[in-house]
Amino acid sequence: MPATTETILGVFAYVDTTVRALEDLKAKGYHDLTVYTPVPVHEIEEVLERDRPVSRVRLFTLIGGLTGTASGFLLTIWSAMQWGLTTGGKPVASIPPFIVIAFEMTILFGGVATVLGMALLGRLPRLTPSPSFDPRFTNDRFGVAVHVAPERGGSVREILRAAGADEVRP
Amino acid sequence: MNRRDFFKIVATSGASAAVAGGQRTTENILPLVVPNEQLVPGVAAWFATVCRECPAGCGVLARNREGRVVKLEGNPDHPVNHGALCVRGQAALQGLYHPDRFVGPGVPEGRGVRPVSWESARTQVSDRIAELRKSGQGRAIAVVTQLENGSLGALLDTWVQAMGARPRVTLEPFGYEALRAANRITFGRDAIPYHAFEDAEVVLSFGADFLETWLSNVGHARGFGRMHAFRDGRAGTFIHVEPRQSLTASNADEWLRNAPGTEGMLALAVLKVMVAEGLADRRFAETVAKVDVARVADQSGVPVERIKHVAEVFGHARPGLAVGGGVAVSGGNATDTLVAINLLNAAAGNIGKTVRFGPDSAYGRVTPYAEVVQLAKAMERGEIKLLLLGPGVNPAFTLPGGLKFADAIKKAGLVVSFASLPDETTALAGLVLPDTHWLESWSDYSPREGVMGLLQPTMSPIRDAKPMGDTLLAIGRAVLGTEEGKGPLPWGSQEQHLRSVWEPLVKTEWATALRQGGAWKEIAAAPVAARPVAVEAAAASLEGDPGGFALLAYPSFKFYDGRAATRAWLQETPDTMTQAVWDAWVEVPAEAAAKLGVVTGDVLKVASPHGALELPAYVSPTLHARAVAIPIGHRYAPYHVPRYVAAPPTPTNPVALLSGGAEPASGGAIYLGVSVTLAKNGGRRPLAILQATHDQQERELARHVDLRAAREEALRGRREPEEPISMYPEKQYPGYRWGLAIDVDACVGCQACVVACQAENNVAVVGKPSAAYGRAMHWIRIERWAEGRADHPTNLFLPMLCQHCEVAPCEPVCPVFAAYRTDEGLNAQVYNRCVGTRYCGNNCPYHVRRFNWFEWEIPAPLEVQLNPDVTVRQLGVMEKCTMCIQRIVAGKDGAKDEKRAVQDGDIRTACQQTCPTQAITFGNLKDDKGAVVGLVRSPRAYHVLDELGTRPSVTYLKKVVRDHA
Amino acid sequence: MSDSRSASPTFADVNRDVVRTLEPPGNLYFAWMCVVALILTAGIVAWTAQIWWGMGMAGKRTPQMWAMYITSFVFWIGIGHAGTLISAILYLFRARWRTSIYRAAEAMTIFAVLTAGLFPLIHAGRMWFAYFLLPYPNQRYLWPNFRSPLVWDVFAISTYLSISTVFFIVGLVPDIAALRDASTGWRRRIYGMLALGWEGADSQWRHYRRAYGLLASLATPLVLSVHSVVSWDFAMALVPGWHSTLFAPFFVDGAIFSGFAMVLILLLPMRHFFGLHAYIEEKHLDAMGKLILVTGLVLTYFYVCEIFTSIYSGDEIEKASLFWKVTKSYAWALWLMYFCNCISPLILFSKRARTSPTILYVVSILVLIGMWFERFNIIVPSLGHDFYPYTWGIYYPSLTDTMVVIGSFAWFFILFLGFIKLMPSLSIVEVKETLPPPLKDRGHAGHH
Amino acid sequence: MGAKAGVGALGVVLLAILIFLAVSSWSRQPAVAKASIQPINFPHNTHVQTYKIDCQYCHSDARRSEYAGLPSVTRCLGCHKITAADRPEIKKLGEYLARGEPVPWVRVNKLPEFTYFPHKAHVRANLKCQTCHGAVETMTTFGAETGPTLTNDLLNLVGFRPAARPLTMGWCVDCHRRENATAGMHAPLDCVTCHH
Repeated sequence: MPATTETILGVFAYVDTTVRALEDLKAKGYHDLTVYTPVPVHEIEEVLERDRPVSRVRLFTLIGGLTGTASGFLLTIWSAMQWGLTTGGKPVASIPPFIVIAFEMTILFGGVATVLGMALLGRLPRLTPSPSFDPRFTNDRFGVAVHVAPERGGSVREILRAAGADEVRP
Repeated sequence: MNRRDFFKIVATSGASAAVAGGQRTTENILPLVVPNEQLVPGVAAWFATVCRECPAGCGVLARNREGRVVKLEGNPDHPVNHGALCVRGQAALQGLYHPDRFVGPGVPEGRGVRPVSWESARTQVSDRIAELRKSGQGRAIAVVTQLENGSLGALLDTWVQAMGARPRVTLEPFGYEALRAANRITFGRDAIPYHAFEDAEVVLSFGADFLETWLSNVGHARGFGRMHAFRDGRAGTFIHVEPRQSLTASNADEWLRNAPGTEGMLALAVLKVMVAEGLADRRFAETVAKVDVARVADQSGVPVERIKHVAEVFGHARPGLAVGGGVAVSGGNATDTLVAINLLNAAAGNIGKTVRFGPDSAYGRVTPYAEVVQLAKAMERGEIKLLLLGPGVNPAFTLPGGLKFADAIKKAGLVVSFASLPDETTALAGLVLPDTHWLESWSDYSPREGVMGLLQPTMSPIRDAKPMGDTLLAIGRAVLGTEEGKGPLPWGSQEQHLRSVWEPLVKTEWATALRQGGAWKEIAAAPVAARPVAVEAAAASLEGDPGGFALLAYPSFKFYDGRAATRAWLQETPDTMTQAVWDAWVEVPAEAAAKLGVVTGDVLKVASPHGALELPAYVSPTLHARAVAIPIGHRYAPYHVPRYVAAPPTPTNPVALLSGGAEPASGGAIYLGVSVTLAKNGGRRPLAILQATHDQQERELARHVDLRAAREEALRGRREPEEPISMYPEKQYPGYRWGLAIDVDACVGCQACVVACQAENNVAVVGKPSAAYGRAMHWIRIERWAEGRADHPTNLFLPMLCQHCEVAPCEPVCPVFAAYRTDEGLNAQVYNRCVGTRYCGNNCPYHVRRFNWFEWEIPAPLEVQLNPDVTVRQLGVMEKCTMCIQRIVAGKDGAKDEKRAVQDGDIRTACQQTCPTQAITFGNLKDDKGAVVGLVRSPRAYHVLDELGTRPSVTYLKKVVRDHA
Repeated sequence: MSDSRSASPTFADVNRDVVRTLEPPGNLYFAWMCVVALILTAGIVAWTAQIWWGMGMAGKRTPQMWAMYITSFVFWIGIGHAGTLISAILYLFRARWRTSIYRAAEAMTIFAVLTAGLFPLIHAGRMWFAYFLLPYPNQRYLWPNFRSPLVWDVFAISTYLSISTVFFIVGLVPDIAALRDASTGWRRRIYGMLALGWEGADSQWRHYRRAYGLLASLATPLVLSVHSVVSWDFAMALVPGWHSTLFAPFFVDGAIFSGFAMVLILLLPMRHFFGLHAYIEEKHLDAMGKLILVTGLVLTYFYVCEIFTSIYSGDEIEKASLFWKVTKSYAWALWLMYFCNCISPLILFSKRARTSPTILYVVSILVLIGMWFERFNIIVPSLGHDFYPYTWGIYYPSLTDTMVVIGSFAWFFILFLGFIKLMPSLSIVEVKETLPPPLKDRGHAGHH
Repeated sequence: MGAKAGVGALGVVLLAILIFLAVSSWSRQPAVAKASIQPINFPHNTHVQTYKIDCQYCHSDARRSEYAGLPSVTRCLGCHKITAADRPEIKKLGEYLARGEPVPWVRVNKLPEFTYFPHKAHVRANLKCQTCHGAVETMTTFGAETGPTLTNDLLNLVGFRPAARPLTMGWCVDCHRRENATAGMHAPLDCVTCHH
């Protein structure tokens, strides 16, 4: 991480204190934040999502799904054409049964694309834990990491403590 | 180069490619040693010969591939069977390739022999003969063979004379002595005439099972088909009198169930009525003067009006034909009965028209049973020191138990058998000198006057066997101390003798005779006069418990006298009436069964004064209340393959219950002579019955139409095909479109097609347990559907095979396109592709698809018989009728060679080819002039389960039923 | 051990309790493992025999070309459905009570589908060519027949399996992260890998939540489609008793019905042995009891419809088939099914029954039996008495197919037993979500 | 440790299943034929190139039968009574004739199971033998790598399109399609033409 910024981490035990800290930080114009929570917390998200666009995962799903549909019909019809065998007096490219295949492939591709999307956007998997991460965050603690220029670190610490952080580091 | 060298081929490239299964790493391909103009590997060669499975002597063409016979077909040029064959003929191959065939000469041991060299074996016999002759005991040598009336017979008789042995006995369990005796009495001719069923308008049969075994069943079936099957508005009538509804009876338009042994009096009653009504020759009035129709009706259980009606119908026939035979006409009163029947024919003026003396049957030459009895007595007294038994005879099994022939054999010094398969008699023999199978032999046989059938080797022997003639000639010369070319036995071999007999006959036509399988000429009917002899036809008297049941021991159409029972194909061919396979049974009338508390499958002890049998019961609603019936000929399991074949646990031979007495008048064996008692022994032996029910529950699988209606429809002529309704565009057929038409009216249920298909398409044998559990593999089956009263049903025979539906339910459900519709209108099944999901099997409403539940075993050398043009299916694949795709391919290939399109008749499916009544027709549905289209457009045409909209390519024609008054 | 029975547990409690379930198991567990493994081996032996000697080893015949294998196949597919229903559909409906049970249910789904997936293989006459059903460019230039319901199955089931697995794994990631941070040594390393470096940062959560929601809404139509497709194996066929438009909803409902029964059968012992009463409370049992009751009633309705249509249609063959089923050889199976599926759930009308583990357990077992026989009754008797009287007959199970079917249960349970000791059978994150969030200033509780 | 054992048990069972599936299935996959040692070292090249003998002189059944057929021992000796009669390999021929045994040639061109290939039809369509059997005229020992292989399927699976191996279905179909498209032939593409 560039020397021009430092990361200050506040560890909280409660949701409301965490929220308070976030509100204050935002009010003071600190926007470069990372919040660690053991569970997604509605209140915290509310604060964070205010000035963010909706996740783009759904775009992946849509594209994946459509690809599935298309390839489903393509595969069935094309392969049926290969030999043009009649069964049960039905036409070679009989669409109704092929819909089933197309449907299943829509779901399959859609689902896989969604997960890929999530991994891509969520930067997963990550090999080394980020410096500000603390194991307690997957248990019962909440963390607020603020990335700021070194000279402004003091005030950030102030805010975090004021909001009721059990611990602020460095 | 001598003929045998032609066949010095082991196997040729590709022949093994057909056999599927595990992978072979290296595989050898073997060329001929000597090139052979007659055989091209991969191309079939055909050899004409004569079937010797029974004395009917049908003409046969043997299909030879790579030096091995793979299929038998009827010889179309042969005057007896005109191209058709019966089940036994079709299955003869399994006798040829039977796993238990003796490997060579030897002393019988278990199911095989302890080998000895031909020399020592021959010397053993010749020494014995020599010493007997020295001590002047030539008469102590007895020769017993099956009916051999050709050159072989002559050769044998010469030999017998040269040896000074007692006259040769030809042993045929069904000898028809009574027929001959009756003809002696009425016509003064000791012969069995030709019965021209084809020319009769009405056939009146007294127990003659002429569609099963009687005299010449294939010929008769063909004649019957021509006479009876509905053809452009005309159809003959068939009335049958028998206590039991046999296969023949169930083909009758009118079946009269009479008390056993009352056929004679019925015949006379009919004659009496005819005379009274002026329908018969007056000269015969006095012969029936004493007959009281009412009393006859009372004794026989056939009501007076029925008798009158029969007389009516028969009397008006121009001409009619009355025949008598079968078990019910072989009682103590057999001759009287047959005389009565002769009178009937004579009075109706059928002699010379439908009953023709002149072309007399070979059966006339059979040694009367009475002489067999004499022989048995002689053996009993120890007068026989050397007994020679030819192939095809099995006296220890086929002769009545009362005769105790088996015990007698034990007293007959040295017993030498020429049989090629172990049986009850070879077990008692001291020496076996295996004869070659008739498909490997030179011989000849004359089924009737004017027809000389010629047998030629159709392949080289697969075992170390020698023709009986050769062996006997060698022995004879050894005894006489003469060498070849000299003395009374100059011939080097049976073949030489045969040629010496035939040369003067055919002169330069030898090659032709070989090609067409013999020589024949028309023989005009000899004029005979009937003596109106008075005859007293009392009911047959029965020995044993008067309160018991008359035992009807009837020959099985599958096994004849039992000689065919070694064929696994036949064991697994359903008996059409009961649909039972593999095991024997005792047919019990429903009332009696109810009284005994017996259901089908319960074991019954059947006891007569001469023995007892334990057999599973088959409860029959149709059998006469005072009779029980047991088929003759069921024998040991054909060959021992673990999972498939289990020998019937107990003896199954009803003949063992018979007295062994001979009928005084004719000297014939008495088959209807004992009354038996039934007792439940508590055990169960479930029968393998393939058909779940004979009631088609108004589902109109097999349909019928009234004769009058059929006539009217026929007048309106062809029916134009209606446009099928479909959401989809119709499938186009660029080239041919194959189809089958099956005439339910013509089908007599003889099962020949089933075995023909099995032979042609390598259909596996599964054995009793699997068959009983719905795992039989037949591609075609003959179903029996019973309509009307349970105790007196009208039976419809429905040959059911893959319907090759245009809208096939089996196709779209197959996940891998293993089942699909070809551009020639076949419903194809691609074995390679089949994964075995069996979805198609579920979805086929006809259930004609067969699944390979196991790798069915084909014990060596039976695999040699496999048709190289048809894949042997691996375990786990679905199979079914292909409409003989291999024949279609061949047919198209042949046509291509001639640069023309396939024509009607080029291609014939195996089932069609062998059908005696020509009920099945294959052809191109797009060829408007073709035979099949004519039938498909017939007013009688219908499709099975057509309400399902499967649109089959197999069309059925309704049975035409006569409206009984 | 856990004092959190009385008060609602804290976040820390949750972690502790879940981690506790993964402690080295006791002898009882191994006893079970061994028993199950033994039965499984027997099943495998039977299968080997069948491959070696042929399908004939299993008691199938003409016309019952299908029997216990397809029965069990449909049965297991059905079991799977409850899991997806709980994890996806209830998630979309925001049914909070699902949280404590959905993880186990989801695992059950996957294992059930894995079991079901074996049967088409077991059942194929030449399973060594089963790959013919897969569409891939091969040197024969051949493709499967996409018109065949069996190929639909291949697609439906493989899709179902992959989607539920994905869904399952996504759900696991944060929990595994929690385990990682709670454990040490080799476990920590393994969990570390599986957790994909999850940290619970807001940037991860926002995409995670969205993705999870989307997956749920994909899984919902999927789960409905899968059993419809399976039902079409029969509905698309001609066989009387199969050829019915009713089948899709009929099967889906039956699937959920049996699925919930299986969930209970798995959860109740878990709850008991792991002492999870704090998380799997009476309200959960009650809710599931209600669902079983409802689906059971719906099923009853379908049965009535089935009978009604086959009589009302006037199709003689259809009628004959029904009459035969109800009165003849297989009647016992039919009536057993009616009892288990229609009568036995009725007891769940009483709240007491719904909250009593014992009763629930018994009912569940009955339901499973009933539902297995439902499929049996659809397949075997229908085939045994269809269009063609010539072939009518009875199917008798053989030792082989019986052993294989029993083995399939062992296979399922061995997978599940393994799972509960290696993975959090309770969703840490979602359980926490349902707990009141830790607040310093109680006064402000739920201020939004 | 318990968990470990649990994992162990599970692993073992899974492995067992996989192995058994693999073995039982593989044992039944179609065979692959290999070039192998012949009883007599027969050089096609000398016969075809040096002596310009037509294929159908020896394989004389090809034009009239499903099988191409092999020359009878006497036909071989027809020439070899005189020609090169002293060579050891040729001497073997005489011995076979003397013993009245056919020469046990080892099959090289092996079609997959359940398949029929009529030489006749292909000869009738004026097909050169080399089209299917390779450049026989150059072969000292006749060899061919034929039959389907798993590797080919796998290559296909991952998107490569390896040339179809000789005597596999794809290979036949390729030719039939090509001939129909280019040479205006009517080579059948119906499954049952070869599979019945």
